[in-house]
Amino acid sequence: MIRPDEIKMSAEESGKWGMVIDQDLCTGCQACVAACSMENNVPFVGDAFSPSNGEVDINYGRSLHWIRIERFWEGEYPEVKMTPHQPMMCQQCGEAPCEPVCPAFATVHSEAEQLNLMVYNRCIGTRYCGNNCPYQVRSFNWRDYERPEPLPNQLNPDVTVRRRGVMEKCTFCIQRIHKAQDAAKAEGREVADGEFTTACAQACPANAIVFGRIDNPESLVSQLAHQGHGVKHLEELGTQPHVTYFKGG
Amino acid sequence: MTESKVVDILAVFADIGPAADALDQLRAMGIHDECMNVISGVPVTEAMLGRPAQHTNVPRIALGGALLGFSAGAFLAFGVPYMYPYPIQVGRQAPISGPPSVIILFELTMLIMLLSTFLGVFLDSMFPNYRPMKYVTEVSDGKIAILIECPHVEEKKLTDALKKMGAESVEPAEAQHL
Amino acid sequence: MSDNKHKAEHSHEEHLREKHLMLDPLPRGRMNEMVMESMMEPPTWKFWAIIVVLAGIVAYGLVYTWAKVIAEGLYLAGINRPSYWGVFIVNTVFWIGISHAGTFISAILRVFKAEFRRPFTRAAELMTTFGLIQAGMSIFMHIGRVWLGLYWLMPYPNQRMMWPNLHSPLAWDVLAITTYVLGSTMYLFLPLIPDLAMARDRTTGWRKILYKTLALGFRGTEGEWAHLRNAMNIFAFAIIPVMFSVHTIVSWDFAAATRPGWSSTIFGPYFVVGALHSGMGAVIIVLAIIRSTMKHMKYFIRPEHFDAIGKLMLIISMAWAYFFFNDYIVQWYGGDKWTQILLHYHEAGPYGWMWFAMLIVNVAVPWAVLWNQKWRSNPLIVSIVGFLINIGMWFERFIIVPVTLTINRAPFTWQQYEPGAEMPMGIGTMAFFILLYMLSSKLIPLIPVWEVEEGQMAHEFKKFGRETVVSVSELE
Amino acid sequence: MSNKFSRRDFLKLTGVGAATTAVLTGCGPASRYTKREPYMQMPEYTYNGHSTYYATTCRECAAGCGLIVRTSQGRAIKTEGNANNPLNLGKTCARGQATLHGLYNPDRVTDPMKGGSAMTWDEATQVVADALKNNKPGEIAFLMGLAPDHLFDFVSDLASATGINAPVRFNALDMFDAQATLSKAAENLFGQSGMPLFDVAGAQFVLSFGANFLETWLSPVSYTRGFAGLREAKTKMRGKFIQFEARMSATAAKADEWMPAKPGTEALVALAIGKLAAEIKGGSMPRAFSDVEPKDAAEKSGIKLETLEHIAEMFAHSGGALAIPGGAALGQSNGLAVAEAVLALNALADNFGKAGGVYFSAVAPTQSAAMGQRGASAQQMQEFIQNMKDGKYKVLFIHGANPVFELPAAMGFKEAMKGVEQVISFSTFPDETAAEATYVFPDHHGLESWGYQRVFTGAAQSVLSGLQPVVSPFYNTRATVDVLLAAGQIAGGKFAMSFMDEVEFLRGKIAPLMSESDGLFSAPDLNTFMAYFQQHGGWWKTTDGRTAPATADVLSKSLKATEAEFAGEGEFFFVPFVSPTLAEAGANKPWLQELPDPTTTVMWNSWVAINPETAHELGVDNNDVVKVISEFGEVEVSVYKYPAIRPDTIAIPYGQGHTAYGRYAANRGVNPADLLGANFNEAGDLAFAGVKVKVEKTGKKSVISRLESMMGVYGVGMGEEH
Repeated sequence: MIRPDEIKMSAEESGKWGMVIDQDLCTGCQACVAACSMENNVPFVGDAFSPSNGEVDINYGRSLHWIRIERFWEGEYPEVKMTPHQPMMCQQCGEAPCEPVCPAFATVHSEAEQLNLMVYNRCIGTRYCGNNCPYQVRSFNWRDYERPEPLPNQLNPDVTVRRRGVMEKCTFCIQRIHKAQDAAKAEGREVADGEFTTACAQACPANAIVFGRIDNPESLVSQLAHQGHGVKHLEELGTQPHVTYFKGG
Repeated sequence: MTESKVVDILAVFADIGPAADALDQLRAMGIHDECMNVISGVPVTEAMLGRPAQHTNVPRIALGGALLGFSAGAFLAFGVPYMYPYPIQVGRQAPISGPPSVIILFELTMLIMLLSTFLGVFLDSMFPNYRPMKYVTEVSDGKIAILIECPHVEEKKLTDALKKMGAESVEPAEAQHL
Repeated sequence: MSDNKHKAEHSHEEHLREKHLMLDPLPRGRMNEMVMESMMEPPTWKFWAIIVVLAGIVAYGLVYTWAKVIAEGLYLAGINRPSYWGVFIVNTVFWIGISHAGTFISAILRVFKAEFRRPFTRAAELMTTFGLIQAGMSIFMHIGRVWLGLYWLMPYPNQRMMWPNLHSPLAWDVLAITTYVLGSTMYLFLPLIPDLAMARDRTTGWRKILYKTLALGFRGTEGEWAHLRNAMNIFAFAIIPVMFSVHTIVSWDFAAATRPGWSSTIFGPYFVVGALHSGMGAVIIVLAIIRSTMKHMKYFIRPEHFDAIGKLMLIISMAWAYFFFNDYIVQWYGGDKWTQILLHYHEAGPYGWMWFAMLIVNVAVPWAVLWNQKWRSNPLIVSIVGFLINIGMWFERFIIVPVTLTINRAPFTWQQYEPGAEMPMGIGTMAFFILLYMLSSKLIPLIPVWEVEEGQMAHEFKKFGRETVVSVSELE
Repeated sequence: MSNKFSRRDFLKLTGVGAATTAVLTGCGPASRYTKREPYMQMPEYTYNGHSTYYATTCRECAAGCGLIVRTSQGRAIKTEGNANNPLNLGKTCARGQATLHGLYNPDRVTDPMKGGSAMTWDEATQVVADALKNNKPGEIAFLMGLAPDHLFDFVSDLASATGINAPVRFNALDMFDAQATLSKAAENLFGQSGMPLFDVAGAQFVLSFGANFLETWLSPVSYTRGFAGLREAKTKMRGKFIQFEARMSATAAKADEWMPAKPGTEALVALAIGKLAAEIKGGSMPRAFSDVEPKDAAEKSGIKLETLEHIAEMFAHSGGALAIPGGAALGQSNGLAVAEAVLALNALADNFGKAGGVYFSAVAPTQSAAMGQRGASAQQMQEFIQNMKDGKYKVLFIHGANPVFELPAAMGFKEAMKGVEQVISFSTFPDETAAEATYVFPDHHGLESWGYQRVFTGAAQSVLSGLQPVVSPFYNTRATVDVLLAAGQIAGGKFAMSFMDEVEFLRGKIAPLMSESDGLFSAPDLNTFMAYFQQHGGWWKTTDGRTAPATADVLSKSLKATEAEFAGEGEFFFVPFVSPTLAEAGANKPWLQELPDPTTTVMWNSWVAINPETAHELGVDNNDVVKVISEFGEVEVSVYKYPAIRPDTIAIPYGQGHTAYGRYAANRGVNPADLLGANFNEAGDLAFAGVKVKVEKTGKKSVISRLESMMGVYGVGMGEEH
């Protein structure tokens, strides 16, 4: 029996990962969405009709995007403006509302990475976490999504393929974090800033997404995050999100 | 010779009054309270019949269950968080937090208390019991039966006395399948 | 002169006797006979026809549709993001609400010695048990991987020493509902034992075997009665906090969440009162049906009972209205942006009609009808009111669950909810409930005869000066 | 009782129960689950759990971005940008990410086909050989994709050696970018041909006239990086950006100001801004702007004079002003005038060859002037089609282009194919053109191919991106160069080229680069050089290869202040725009279909963007199907009430409406090119934005799927609908 407070993480195994998103740079090009889906084996829902209500499934809030780009409108023609694109993914809250409500410990906080983990094989699909996420960034596998052969050849072997009935969400590409940490550990060093990044950040042609350790004052992401004009989404709820947005404009 | 014979008599009364009187008289005849039992279709209290209070373990078993339940709840609330091989954090709540613990303690206390109360009835009444027993079905129609199992008294004398006391019927009690 | 007076006195007594079951005693044997006859009366073709229809609905709604949902996924239902919870949870709350009536009648009224409860405690308790079965099924219907549900939810560890998360309101639900199901089933069974023994004594054949087995060898000895009485007393007191805790914990599923419209401190009592509201309505429907369809039931269930429950319904309706308004004004006054939008959506959105209908049938209708003793005593009128209240309370839960979930702090995801496979499955639970009730009415003595007899023993007329009044002696 | 129920019965019942449970719990349907088993025999150099990374080039559009493809167990898993490639610096667009869905597309052409039946490659090679041998060289034509790649070089060499027609390159992006107009304007003004390169990153104030440079225009990844540079406030002030466009495109959405100028008045607006700016700057009025009356321009364009004055002031005072012409503004009857007017603004800003200004793109390695930098304009395609119709071509080889879909149906490519005896398609996918072709001899997917591709614009350096197979070919496909080489050997004569295979040809082509001095790498021998070439994903110079346009007399040229003319009688201007996520050939990739459009968030479908006011007047609502009718055709499409479009304009995205091209593309949405006719501007580009259309209600309703919530974003169903 190990007491919770006895556990210490070694330096190379721990880190507080975070993201900075510059909405002024984001062009809404969806490269991050595509990259995320390719990296994380996110299935495509297609335009199948939902038998329950004749709506298109994907139109009925049943998309599976782990990251989505939100935009709203301000004003009316001709003074109409599109609000800055807002890429929305799991904010990896420090105090995540989704975690305590899961009865099966299927979504828990990782001590090592300071991320919200999603443990698919423990998920029984109560979808309480989805309800309790103020950002609505969790998506549910409403069915088993078709991937006709040979499309499964593209699947990333580092990432689980989810089946129907489980929740899923952005993981900050935890498989990449671990790969980089393993490599660094093998070489007896710490993961260098910028050594790796998430799929979305890597693809982003405008460099609007910066990922890294926010507990490392030297890293680009923590320097950006501490510039002062960043905001955290719905911070007033006390969720302590790990994603900082620059509103821009 | 008759001394050793156990008298087994079932007297059926129509009402509480006569039955209570009969009990008094039987007691006066020297039949000990322990040799008598009253079988009724409604819960007739001991006070109504002037009988000694029945001993029941149900409240004690219930209390024991409550304590057991409380301990089980305490184990779940305070023990389990220490059993994880690694710390499990949810929403930055402490592994052992007050409010959820109260709920767990309450629910488990109640659950096991109720279960053991129920079990207490079984234990105390020796339920289920499908062996042949001394019984008359009129009891469930509202009659009150007095069952006398006494080694000291003569059967004939007792039967007569009971009839005099207003018993509707007095029969030798025989164990039968209910 | 004095003769007239005597006559008037006599007719007054007659009147009271007609009105009150407790003053109108019949020999125990006769009552037993009546109850057994009502139970063993050979079912009519209508009865079987209804059974067949209900079984068909159960087969389609519960068996076929549920199997399909399990095999293919929850996309068959209408739930979506952000309304991750829909009619399944509505039905869960609804059935748990229904189940509250049984406990309320047989525990609270027993504790407070409300004598009118006696003939229908069993009927109400049966509703509790059967309602909880539907509630339990509704929860499992909603789970994405139902085949893992119990496996992960019950408090025991897996091979990696993972226990369920006892911080989760859903885990509390599991504990509370388990306690409640077991508790109320045991509480149904304990007072049933003497009646089962009675049934055992009056039957032959398979019924004899059944009742003999269930009666456990109960004879009615002093000891047995003492243990039983003690246990029932403990149950009556203990099940009340359990009942309150169950619906409070169900309300915490919502109130503990960080959602506009959900995060409300009043939800606990609000839900309990709401549960009683629908539960009373359901009890009254059941009583009206039992009274009109089963033999001899007009003797046991009389207008006085509808009158009494009607009064309770009126009071509960007032309490519900008070809690509703309390919740509403606090949410409204808070001025939170999202809550404002949500409240507007409740009233003016596509389900706005439901919101208004809820207020009308939950408040306006009971208030308008139940103040009148004549209407209140009419089984048809009160059962219609009860039915409407149940519709209204279902609407209330529908508004609280999927309609409220539609609005959240991420407007990019707002999505209206439209039920899908939930409806056949929900109707399936309703059919299953009725089916269980109908079948059990043929197997279980619906009237606790010994309790009625006990009550009749305790009631008598007493004269205060010129007035003949009813007096009740305390037997326990 | 118990003796009747035997153990056997119990076991039977248990079995039935277990089977039922299995079905219900999903062990049964588990067979449907996605499984990816390891290969029985792993490809060489692969280990379980270890990824191998290959550098190659993205073939999803003609830009030529470098890719690093992660492979595992012989499968391509993920594409990333090649961080060293100067064009995209490690970045990709959505199409580049989804290229894997092309590679593993379930609807690829798996074998050489004739009609619906497969044939062997030997037979296929014989067909090609016969086609080469049995026809006169003048009767053999090649139509190829826009990418200036090794196949183009090979066919060009073949053409020059044998006298067959020089290969023609075409792609719809070229058409919708109006690239011909842009380079023609540059040629007219600067007397120099080449693709202008706009240094957005270095600018302080950008005026864009219809250039959708954040979407599909020329080189979207590199221009997006430029935009990021414009916005980033690290070294300078945050740059300002104004876009003139009738419909707010994804690019205009990022602009500080969106100016909904009336279509066709862009030249007036540009010249008016020039005039006003020149007035502010003082000095004599340049001849270029003298033709315009700003008040008149303001009136005609619908943009207030004060606004124009304000923009002109900013333009005049800004340290780094830049004006970009492109897109729909150039795809009009007066497109050339628009392009010239906008380029002239740059002359006023005096930014030629300066940071934040206009350059000519670096000339790519191995590029010879004779090859022509650009693809064919629509007008040239019209001539090509005419030749087909006239029976001038007996054999037509098509590779990398899908003209049946991409060209407006009114231009008649599909009909013209009937005038060609043999059409041989080398398409990897069963696209519309392949469906009409006599033979389909599928080439490898880009990730299975060797090759190189010249980067024609976007990078400062001269870049040759290299391709190598990252996975072994998945199907029975063959490289087109190899097919042509083998067929040439059979045909003999001049057709017999001396190369053993495609790789040898490739090596021969890049060999001269070894002697270049300022390259990324050099090597003593070709083997090493080739190894480096593969390793780095190409070869590029380390020095800035951009050139400054001649500036001398741009402002003294006389520029016409013309308005565009529109074909058709309809009341609405029609703007077809290329879907930024699907573009012209993305529709068969399911994840590209699943990507929401950046402006409307629509997925898997087409829509017509109509101003809400206009929709109200027409009596249509969201999801109502309307019929859009032009002089040349009509389409039926669902309405999206788009708040940022001129009330007199409607827009339909281009990218859907395939009739073939696999299960994800076929019979989905509409092709707005069906509404276009063979109208060209002076530069030969299709006047795709020069059509007026009518809109009619149909009374039908067809729901378009969108990611956004109509409640949350537009308030639909919230109880206060207008």
